[in-house]
Amino acid sequence: MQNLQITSKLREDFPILKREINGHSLAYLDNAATTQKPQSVIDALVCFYENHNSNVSRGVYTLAEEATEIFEDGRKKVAKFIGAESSSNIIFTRGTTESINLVASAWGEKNLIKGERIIVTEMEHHSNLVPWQLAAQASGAELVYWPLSLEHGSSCVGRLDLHKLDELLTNSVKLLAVTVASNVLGTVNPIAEIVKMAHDRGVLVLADAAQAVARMPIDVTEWNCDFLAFSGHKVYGPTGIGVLYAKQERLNEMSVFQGGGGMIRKVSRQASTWADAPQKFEAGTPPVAEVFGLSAALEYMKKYGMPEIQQHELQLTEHALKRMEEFPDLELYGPADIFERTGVISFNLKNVHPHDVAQVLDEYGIAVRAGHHCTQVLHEQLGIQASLRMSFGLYNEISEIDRLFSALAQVRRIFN
Amino acid sequence: MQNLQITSKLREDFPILKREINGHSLAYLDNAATTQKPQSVIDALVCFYENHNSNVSRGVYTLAEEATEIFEDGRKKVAKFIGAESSSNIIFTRGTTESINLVASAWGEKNLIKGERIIVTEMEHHSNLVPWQLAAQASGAELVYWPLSLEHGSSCVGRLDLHKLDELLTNSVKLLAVTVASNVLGTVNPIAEIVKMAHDRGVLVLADAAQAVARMPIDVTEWNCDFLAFSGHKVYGPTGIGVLYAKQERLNEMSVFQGGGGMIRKVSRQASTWADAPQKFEAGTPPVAEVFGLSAALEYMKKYGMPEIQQHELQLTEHALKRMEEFPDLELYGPADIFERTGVISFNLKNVHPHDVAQVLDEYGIAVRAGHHCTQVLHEQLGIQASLRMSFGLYNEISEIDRLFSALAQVRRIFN
Amino acid sequence: MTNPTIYRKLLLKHARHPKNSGRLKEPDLRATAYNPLCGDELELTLSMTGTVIEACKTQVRGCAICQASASMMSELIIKKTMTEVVQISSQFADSLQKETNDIPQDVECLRPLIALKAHRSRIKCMKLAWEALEDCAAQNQT
Amino acid sequence: MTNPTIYRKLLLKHARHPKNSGRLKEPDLRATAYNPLCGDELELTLSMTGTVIEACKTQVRGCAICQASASMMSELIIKKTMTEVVQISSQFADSLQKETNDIPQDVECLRPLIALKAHRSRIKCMKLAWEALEDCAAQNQT
Ligand SMILES: Cc1ncc(COP(=O)(O)O)c(C=O)c1O
Ligand SMILES: Cc1ncc(COP(=O)(O)O)c(C=O)c1O
Repeated sequence: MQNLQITSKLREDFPILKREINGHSLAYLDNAATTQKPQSVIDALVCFYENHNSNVSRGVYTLAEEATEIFEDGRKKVAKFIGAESSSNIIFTRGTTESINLVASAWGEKNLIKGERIIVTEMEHHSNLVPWQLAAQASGAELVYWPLSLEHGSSCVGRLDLHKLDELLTNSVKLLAVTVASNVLGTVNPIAEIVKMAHDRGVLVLADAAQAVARMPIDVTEWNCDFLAFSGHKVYGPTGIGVLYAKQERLNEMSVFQGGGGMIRKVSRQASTWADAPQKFEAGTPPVAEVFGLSAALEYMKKYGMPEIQQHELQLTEHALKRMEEFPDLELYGPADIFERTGVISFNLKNVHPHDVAQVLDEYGIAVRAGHHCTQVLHEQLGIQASLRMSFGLYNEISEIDRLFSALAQVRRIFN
Repeated sequence: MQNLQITSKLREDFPILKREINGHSLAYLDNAATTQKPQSVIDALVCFYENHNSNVSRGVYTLAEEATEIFEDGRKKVAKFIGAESSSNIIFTRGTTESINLVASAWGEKNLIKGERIIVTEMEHHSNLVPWQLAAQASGAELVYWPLSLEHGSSCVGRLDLHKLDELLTNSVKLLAVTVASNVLGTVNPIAEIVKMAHDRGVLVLADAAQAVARMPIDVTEWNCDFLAFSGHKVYGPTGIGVLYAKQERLNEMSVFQGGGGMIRKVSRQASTWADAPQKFEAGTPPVAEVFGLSAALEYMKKYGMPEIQQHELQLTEHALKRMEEFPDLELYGPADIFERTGVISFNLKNVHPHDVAQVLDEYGIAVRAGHHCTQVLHEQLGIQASLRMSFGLYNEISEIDRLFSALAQVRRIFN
Repeated sequence: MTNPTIYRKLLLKHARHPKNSGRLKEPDLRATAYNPLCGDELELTLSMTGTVIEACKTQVRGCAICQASASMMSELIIKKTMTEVVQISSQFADSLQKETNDIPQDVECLRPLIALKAHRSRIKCMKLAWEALEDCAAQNQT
Repeated sequence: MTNPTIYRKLLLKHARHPKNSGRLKEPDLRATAYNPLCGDELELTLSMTGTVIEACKTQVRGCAICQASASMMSELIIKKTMTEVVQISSQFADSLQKETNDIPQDVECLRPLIALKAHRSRIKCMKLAWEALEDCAAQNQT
């Protein structure tokens, strides 16, 4: 329980946690949607705008050099954080969604032809699904689903079965897009194994790490994935910034994404040539302040250590799963075993709509999400329209979970 | 000269202006690249992260409702600032570049066919050029240039001649992409007239307002343009946020841009249906903090008034143009008449490379830009490879311009 | 939230025991409405005598607020003309939009819903039934 | 910037009166380099005797730093083997990269350039000639 003690101190780093909501202190349990920001991240933004703000790459004056340094240093920090070979493998985007669209478009355009296949899983977020629908429509490729294994028992376990993947990996498959950790079920997928299986059949892998980077150690070199995407705002960093990691070979086989300033080598009247990666994929003025904020966020997590953050989250998860057992009318979606999951926990209270539950919880200052969490295919597969989701961050405490369960008992009283 | 007095007070609103560079106080004259931020914009970002940070649109709890309110209120403020009919005409993007790519892709895909034409001008920024090259290549449409009228005399005037446009507006033309104000020449183009001429021939108009929104009053309804694009970071707002205005009819005829969360209506396995505009074009978690910052920036400009800001800038411009006359070895690119231009002034000192000039100016704390300013076609047309650019913001003062010219005299001494 | 429970009682009554729930067998007008944010769905069926709504049923797959709103609406619109109910619908929408708390007489009975208007995220839930109603009205016009 | 003028004198001498400026008529090796940020261009021509650089000329369209770097490079590489100059090039690159100010003996004469390394935006200007040189070396290998 040692690192739970860390938490009570580090809560002071997050100004928003001092807020009162409807007379209660805020219990923010929607970290899968977005995370709160430590003072150091807010300070980084302020520091940038108060001292270094300038456009990057093109100026020879002091501010422009400082901004460029901050920006490129951010690239190095991200590369290091996820274990990438080099900072030139790091493309800055607006978020996970744009990162995946970039691959689906710039890689898909050149590498997908009619009749070929892309595999996605039934647990994908719309952002790792719709871009592939669009790429399939544009190229004539086919979208194939790696189905979930649902075992209804005391709880509904949603896992991906590697034997099923084996069957799906036929010759015509070009790419597999899979989440590292589900934003609903909490399930953690064995990416390294999946990549190995896929690569053995010549299939590329895009890993959606939106729900993973803040929750577990990441190592793209060890995982050997071809692409990896995540968002700054889900890793205690600012909005408006995301990352796409791509292997050098993949960068070489991609056409351009958006056109404009910064991504060109030479523009002539009818055609242009392109800068090298990563600049080739970063058209327009980049989000420099946001990169500085993201760097501060990664520093912040590093200070506590990803294994420690993960362990803390799993302790909270264990407690929450245990408290759930007191509610026979509560249906859990996702593994009940903390060794297969993160602290993202979705569930329903029988006979109460998740919207109504979340609304009552808000009256107690507790923030959880209700809805389909951008996973309609998964929800259809689970046979439900919507669910409730609590998801933990490094600042959450056991007592907040207890408050949630007391409030749930209250909800039951109101609606039954 | 009244509003120059305002300036000396409002400088205090900009923390970065207190910086010393190489022992001199910062004279920031690169506002065409990016603008500095007033305290109120920085405070807005801090306020968002310290009090309201949450993902938008999908949460029923208090923070999520506040964030959604901030986000949609920002849309209304932008609509009002540029005179748009409704906030549903406002799409939030990452910047001007992405806004233009959105149109070139989502409008171009559905509305451009082989043999049709797009007109761009020779003074366009790469961000309003390369996307059209890509759209032309994708559709088989042809890119046609509206040539500059260059009259070399005491200075090199770069204007767009409406008679030439008349000749170019043939039946096959579908769209004209033109900047409101040049980021090099400073030339202001008569958008309302251009739109009228184009519409008379059934040609749509995209106005690149990246260099206009901070410099003059904007009214999309009066101008009647079909699309208008600008960036937050060039209007005293944060990086990572941009705007695309589009008329309702145009929104109706556009296919999707990027796929993902937030832009869908219903996702099923092989295909999806889309949300209404503007959400249809905003895939992924939007830059909520940045929208709040942009709102604060627009408020800030409104406080002083756009006509007043414009007048102030023109006073500075007049002074700078006059001082230039002392330098017979200085070549000006763009109109010498302040009634045709903004405070973006490009020039060269004969026999000294712009890089070297900018480097020496930096030693005196003066920030100007050297290079091709993302306008290689224009620079080719001007017969030069690179130029120097000074560009004013609402906080600049006459004394900073005088410092620049003293330093230029110094440069001449060093290099000749 | 000012004393939400007093409203909740009435809302919950409607949500638990919705009036006019289900589907009319041979409706004159039918419309569905959908909330993409949560997947909630609603089906409205109406039978008409001339311009007057004779009978009305709603089939709801949604939250308590959505259910209650549909139930209250059904009570309110039966025996009224299409023109009248469209006006009521727009008064309801206005009341949800405006800053003040005064509520026009015609939609006074919707006060328990309108009282929740500060919860902007729930407006769509409240409006789902009314969207279906306006859809029916539009069909009736053409 | 620590007393930049002392360097500037030497740099400016090279920039104003560049050594080995122009193009060799019948070069054994030829390469161009381009700076997309400002459009600067440079052409390097070399004539070889075996592996030794016999003559070298650079045609520069660029700033003073780019010009000076090309001029200094030309003085440094003539009569050296390709292997030697590639090593010098990488020592130069290392010196621009590292935090400390000590400079290896072989590139001591490039000190006026290396002294400007804090100006990261100018590194590309300094390196343009050396990029062309490395291109020539690569051609020579194959
Ligand atoms: C006229 C013009 N258009 C487009 C752009 C691109 O803007 P951004 O880089 O913010 O996308 C700029 C600025 O760089 C510009 O000056
Ligand atoms: C698994 C997963 N993928 C992708 C996304 C999309 O991220 P963003 O909205 O930041 O682009 C999210 C979060 O919304 C997610 O949870």
